[in-house]
Amino acid sequence: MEGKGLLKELVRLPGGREILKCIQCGTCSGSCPMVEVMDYSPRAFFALIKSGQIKEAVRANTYWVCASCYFCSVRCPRGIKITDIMYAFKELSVKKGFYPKKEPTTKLYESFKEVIEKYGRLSEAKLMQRFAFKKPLLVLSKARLGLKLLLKKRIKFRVKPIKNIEAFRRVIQRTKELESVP
Amino acid sequence: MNEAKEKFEPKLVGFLCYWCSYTAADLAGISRLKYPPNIRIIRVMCSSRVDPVFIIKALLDGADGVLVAGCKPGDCHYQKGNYYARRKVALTKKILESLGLEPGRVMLSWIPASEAPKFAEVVKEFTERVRELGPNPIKRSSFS
Amino acid sequence: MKAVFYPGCTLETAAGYEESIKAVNKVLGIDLPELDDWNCCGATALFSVDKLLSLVFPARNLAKAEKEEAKWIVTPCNACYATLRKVKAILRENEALREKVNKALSAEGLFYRGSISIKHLLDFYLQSELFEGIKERIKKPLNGLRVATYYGCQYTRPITGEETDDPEVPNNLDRLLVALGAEVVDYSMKTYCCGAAQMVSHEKGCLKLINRIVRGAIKEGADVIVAICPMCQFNVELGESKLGYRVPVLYFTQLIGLSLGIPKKMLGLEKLMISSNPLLSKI
Amino acid sequence: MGQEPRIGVYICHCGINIAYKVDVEAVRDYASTLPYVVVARDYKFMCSNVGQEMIINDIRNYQLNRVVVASCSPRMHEKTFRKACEKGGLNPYFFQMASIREQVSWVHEDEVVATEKAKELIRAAVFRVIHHEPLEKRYVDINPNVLVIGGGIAGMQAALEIADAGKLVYLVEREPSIGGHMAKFDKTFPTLDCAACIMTPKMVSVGQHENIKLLTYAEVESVEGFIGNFKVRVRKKARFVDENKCTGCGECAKVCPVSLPNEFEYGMTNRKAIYRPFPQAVPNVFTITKEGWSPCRSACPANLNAHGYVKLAHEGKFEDAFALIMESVVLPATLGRACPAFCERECTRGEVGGSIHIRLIKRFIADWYYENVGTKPPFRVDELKNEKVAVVGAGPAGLSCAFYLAKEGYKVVIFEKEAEPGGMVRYAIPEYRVPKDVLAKDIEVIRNMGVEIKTNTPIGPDGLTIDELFAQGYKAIFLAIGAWKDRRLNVPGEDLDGIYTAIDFLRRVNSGERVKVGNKVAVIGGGNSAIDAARVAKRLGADVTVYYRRTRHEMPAFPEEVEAAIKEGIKFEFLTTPIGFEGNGKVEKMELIRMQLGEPDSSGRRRPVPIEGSNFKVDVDSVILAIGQVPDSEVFGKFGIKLNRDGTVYVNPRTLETSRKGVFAGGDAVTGPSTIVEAIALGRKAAYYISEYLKKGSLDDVNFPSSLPTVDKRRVLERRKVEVIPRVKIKELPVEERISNFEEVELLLTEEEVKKDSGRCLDCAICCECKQCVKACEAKAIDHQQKDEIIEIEVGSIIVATGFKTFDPTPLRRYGYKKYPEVYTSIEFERLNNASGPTEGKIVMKNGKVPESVAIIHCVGSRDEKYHPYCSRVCCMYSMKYAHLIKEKTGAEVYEFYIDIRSPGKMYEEFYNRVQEEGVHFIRGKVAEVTDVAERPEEEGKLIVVAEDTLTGRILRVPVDMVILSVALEPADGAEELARILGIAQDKDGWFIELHPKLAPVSTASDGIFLAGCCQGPKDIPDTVAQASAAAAEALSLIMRGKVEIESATSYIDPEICVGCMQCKSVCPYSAIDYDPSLGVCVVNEVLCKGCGLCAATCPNKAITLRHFKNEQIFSELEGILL
Repeated sequence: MEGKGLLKELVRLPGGREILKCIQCGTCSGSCPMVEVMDYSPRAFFALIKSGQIKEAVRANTYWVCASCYFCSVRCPRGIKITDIMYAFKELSVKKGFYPKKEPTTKLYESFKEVIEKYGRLSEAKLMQRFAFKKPLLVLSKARLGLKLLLKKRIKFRVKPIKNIEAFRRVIQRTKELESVP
Repeated sequence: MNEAKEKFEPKLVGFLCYWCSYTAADLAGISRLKYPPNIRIIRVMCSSRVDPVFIIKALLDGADGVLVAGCKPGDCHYQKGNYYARRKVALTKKILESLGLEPGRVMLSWIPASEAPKFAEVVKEFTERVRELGPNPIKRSSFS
Repeated sequence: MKAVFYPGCTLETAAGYEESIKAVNKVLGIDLPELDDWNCCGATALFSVDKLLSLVFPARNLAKAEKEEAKWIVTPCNACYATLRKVKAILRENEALREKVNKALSAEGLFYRGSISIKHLLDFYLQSELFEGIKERIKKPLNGLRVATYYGCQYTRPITGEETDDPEVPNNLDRLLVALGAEVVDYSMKTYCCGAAQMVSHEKGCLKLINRIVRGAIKEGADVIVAICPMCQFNVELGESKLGYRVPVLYFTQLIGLSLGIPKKMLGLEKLMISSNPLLSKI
Repeated sequence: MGQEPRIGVYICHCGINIAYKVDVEAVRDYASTLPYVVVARDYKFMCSNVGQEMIINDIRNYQLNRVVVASCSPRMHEKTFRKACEKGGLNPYFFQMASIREQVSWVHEDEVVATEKAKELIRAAVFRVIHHEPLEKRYVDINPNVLVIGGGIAGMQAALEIADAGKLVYLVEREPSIGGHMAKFDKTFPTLDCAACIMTPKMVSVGQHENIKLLTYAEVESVEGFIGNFKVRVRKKARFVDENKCTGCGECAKVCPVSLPNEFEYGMTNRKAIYRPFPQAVPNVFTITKEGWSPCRSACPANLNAHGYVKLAHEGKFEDAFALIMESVVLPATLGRACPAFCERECTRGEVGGSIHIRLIKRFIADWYYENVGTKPPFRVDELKNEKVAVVGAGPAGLSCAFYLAKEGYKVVIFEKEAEPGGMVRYAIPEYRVPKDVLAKDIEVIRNMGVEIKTNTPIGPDGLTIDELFAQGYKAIFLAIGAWKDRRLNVPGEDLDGIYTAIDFLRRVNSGERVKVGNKVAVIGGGNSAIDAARVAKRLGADVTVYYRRTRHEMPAFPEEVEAAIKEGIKFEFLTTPIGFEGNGKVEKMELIRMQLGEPDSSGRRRPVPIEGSNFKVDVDSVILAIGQVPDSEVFGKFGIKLNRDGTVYVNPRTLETSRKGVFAGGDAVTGPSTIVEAIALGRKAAYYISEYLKKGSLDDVNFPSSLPTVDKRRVLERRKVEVIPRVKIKELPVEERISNFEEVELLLTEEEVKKDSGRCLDCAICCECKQCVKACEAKAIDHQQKDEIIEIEVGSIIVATGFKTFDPTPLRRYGYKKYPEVYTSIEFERLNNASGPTEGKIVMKNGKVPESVAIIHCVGSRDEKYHPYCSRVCCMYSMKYAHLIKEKTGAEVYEFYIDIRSPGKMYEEFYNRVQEEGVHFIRGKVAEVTDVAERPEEEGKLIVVAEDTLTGRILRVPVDMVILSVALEPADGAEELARILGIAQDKDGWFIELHPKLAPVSTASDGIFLAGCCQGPKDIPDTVAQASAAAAEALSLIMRGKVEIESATSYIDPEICVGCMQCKSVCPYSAIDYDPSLGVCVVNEVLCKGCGLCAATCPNKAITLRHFKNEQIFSELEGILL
């Protein structure tokens, strides 16, 4: 996937053009709760893009670990909607399939999607079960907590799908069709 | 017809007083504000110079709308010319009605020298308003 | 003025949030029917992986609420609140997307007009008449209780124009608790992120966040941290137990309940992982 | 039209400014096809010499007689091209300009549309110029005086330049002193020379320069006229100090009891209500901050200055406080006990801890005075006069009137029918509220003022008559006979024994008579006398019930009195009224009927209506009727004094004159039963008018000194953070003790309590008019009556130098300004560091300790789209200046958090290097937040500055003791208003716009108005001063020219057509049109005509033409557009 081409695409993303306004002040990074687990801080991430190192940028986990607290967006002196751009990146990377394989969040989100598409609602239990297939160790480490919650009656294993699950699935189906047409 | 209305680009004449509104127009340029190109500005020293005859002549010659703009009440460079302008425009609107022309084709506005954005706003608003009204009937008839 | 309740998926497993809401509404005589057949809003996760679907899911709920002729859709969860607001904003700005979404919804015979407005449960209680109602019915004012108001990040953010409070230093919850007689501490971490879903994949990083959230409360000598969102409450409480803190984390509705003199059983306090007894004895 | 037009058209590219949107070649080709156009050209810069030469040559070579240039705005270059035409030998008015830059290329996106519009505008110009006519030039003389607005470094510099050139300068500064921001600085970058050393001498020479008229504490209100001749109105705000007399000694400030946050020190210290911003102020005079009257004072019927004496009491100056009280009221000790204290109801403190005990403080002051000073009046008689004045009635109104007349020096005699003076206070108010000896002292003071009181001397049938009084040489008479006649119920049995009227009852008790009331006493009524009667009866050992026909809500009695009554065990029966009394000889039973409230009556209270058949009877031993009183005034009716239907005396409400000349009236006699303080107020008012009457004989244009507007409580509470302080608790006699005797119920406040409670005063009006300053001022410079004055000045040019203000970072909550005490703005730090500042230049924290580490945060409010997108230009440099000073003075670690260091300027980069070498930490990263939540031990108790070091990508948490926010510069307050007044433009950020960024950097679009300093945009001191000199030069060159060419476009009236209707004459704003009776037509005086064209548009016969804006010229322009 060619960098320059992608940059054009990025700029076309909603709010994407704003990336070019960045003055690299670092307010975003200083405000970011997840910065410590990021390969590149949000600012550095933008720097990569502005300097054309797109491939390096998209390989970073930066946008995946964004917890979307929007602190950066609120504080950015250039008024850049950083969080939204992070979302755009996630979506793009899924579409293009170049997201960092080692990043567990991607798996978690996939499982999440599967669960709600199946039941219409989320169940932490089901989510964890599915997530377990993808990241067994990580989930195992949470077992003790699960037990504790169970004792507090705060886990339900049985989930019943929403009433109109059929209609709901139709909606999903229709959506997918709509997505396929550009 | 509807199509036509979509496309209709009204032709507007603006009589601007040199001290406030004309300056505001200049400032709009300096600040690179964008507004519809439909307006053509004619400079007068004071809005009070705008004789009802000017407005009527403009409409007879086929203008779709006429804007008269002067200093804010109290700020007239010639003390209170803008008050006279207000009366003259009001009077003109009456005449137009009797001629069967929409008075909405004439607009009076106070635009201080420092308020370029207001000038741009007024032009936008007025252009839209006249676009709604459609082409000046006199012109239409003269063409049919 | 009809309002429908949108619980969100996490409510039923949240520690006594649902119970306390029900109990409080009962005492206040509030009728807040649950939105029929609602579905998950998709939250942060879905937005990340599937744009259109992430618009359709929330839109379905909004459309359903509109169909029930509700004026407000009220949610107790920041994530739902943020997602619904955000989607509403996006669909307001972007006509093309709105059409697409409605095409999808038409599969279920639904249509989203955009007439509905979105309220967080906190703001719902703060409407003057309800707020007055609460004040009048206070039986056990929370005098002497020092509370840290933890709003979480998504109550005032992102900025879509529908928020009711300052994005960095909100005040609504403070107002409510002061009215209940509590002493609200000057808490610096009001809107600091708890790490949300990242708790699963990046626990270490998130515990750091929880640490400062709790320290901030302890520094001001707070007896309790008050949350307005299941995710926040869950993460902070969980984080505390991992970090070895013992500051109870209650839902604001549980405190309203206590001040209205509702027995703790009915407020689901026993479901908390950190016992609330110390502060109960303080009141 | 003269000879055949030959037109040259010139299209300017303006570099690319026009060319990038307008296809200039196409436009040129089009222009050449227009009628009479001989030559059409386009060129890069028509305004350049080459461009102008082009025109001049064409005029010669092609015998052009008309020229059109399509380029920028006529404001920009019309003059230039007219000159060119002139050089070419063409009358400059044969020129027309089309603005295709400001009106086309800069404002429209689409090239095609723009090009078309350009063509049309040029066509219009061509059509118009065809009809142009030659006009001869007109000049006006330049008024050589200059107005400079703003007394900062820019304004001072400009003023001095011009003044030194021998021209007169008016320098208007709205603050009390000139100096502006620079006067607040200690050192200046990059040279670190001391600002004061530069400023002080400059300020002094401005203050002393014979060519500079300094108008400080003044603001420009309006500007009229044109270049060369501006008429300016300046409002000189009242400073309540005579600038010429004040010596700046500062004695006044020492004694001023009011302190408030000092604006000059940004609230880091306090100043007094009378103040001088800083010691080196110019002019070196004091100013009083007076915001009106405090609510307490406005609330008082006598406008007694409660604020003033409360402050004095706080200072322990009880004697002065007593004097201040006596300036407005008499009987202070009485009022201190029996006044309803309207003041306390309005006290702003009421909302934050309970109102101040104003009444009790007054009581303390009076009691203290009588105990420690005695009963000598607190001030001397002004000067003795011969006239005698008679006062009838020694009640509060009479005593008050007498006292103030005596003070004026008149000989006053009071005629009192009773055995003792004091009126109702003496005879109707019970001992337990106002002990007799207290009243006696109050009256003693009045006697000592020289007032003679003749008791047992009624006026009327069994005494002197009004005429006799006049006959005895009294020049004026004041009637204060009060309202002593009790209303009656007019129901059966009202004359039985044991039925008293309240006044009669109270009078007898107060005269020491042992009145037998028996056991069960019924009091009828709900007014104060009803409550008094009830409480007295209670003290006579009776079981008392008050019957009132309305509800407690409507009771006219003072709530606190009712409270006390209830406490003392008095019962109340509401909505009942007696309809008859039974008993043989002596009353035994009372029949009552229940009432219900109906529609509101004239008094606004709901009228009670009887409920049929609700009658019932009660046993009573005696009944006291307290249903109101009226004046006992018939006799005066006989003396030819007009009375009202209710028996009150008719007076002129303004002057209190009765229908009979020389006779005045006041008190209850005029108002009906009222309060003591209202009576006293009328007494003083009467004294004023009587005195004026005796001096002038007529009162037509005499008016009682007017009051000041009341200060708005909201504003008071917003001024600064007010914490709630509860009022001092008052002690009362325990109920059981009270009801057994007539001891005073309310006990005194102690001196400590008085000082404590008065300390809670919020100084609503700021200046409390306690007059301590007047007393302290040897130079007699203080004048509390001073008013704003309007000064009209005429100048030829104006220099605007209104400077900037600093950005308030409070909205940027993340930096904790106002939350953490150790977070300062840059300007606050300037003061902190200033040798004459709050810490004498010591850089210390609020706790007095020296900081070990300081963080300086750049770009706070600058380069931020949410606040100011622009760079404020000076912050980097002053931040580094701070870094240097902090290192030098404290040796602390200094961290500069910057985005980009901007040090463009002579020796600036060098300064940057120097500071770097001094070991200052430069961290490239905008600070995300400042917090006090520690995560590591070393952070405990510090402020933690969180930012990304963008050069290493690391997130830093830097613990520091002090944080300085380098805040943005913004336009000064009122810039918008001034722009409107002057007709100059502001850019989107509010800075004033120069005519041209390169060619005319200090001129504005309004000829004769120039800019200097930061009002045009953020800049440092060197640039400011340079610009100021430039502006001065512009003004001077204008003056040197002596005259300036103005529009030759004037009106002309064609006598052939004019019918002399004179409508033009009536509308002309400059009265430039006269009627010539000999010809029966109107004529324009061209010297006065300013060419607005109003007359031309007005003339019904179209006899008037405005030159250069003639109808056919405008019409053809129209045709050109609409073709």
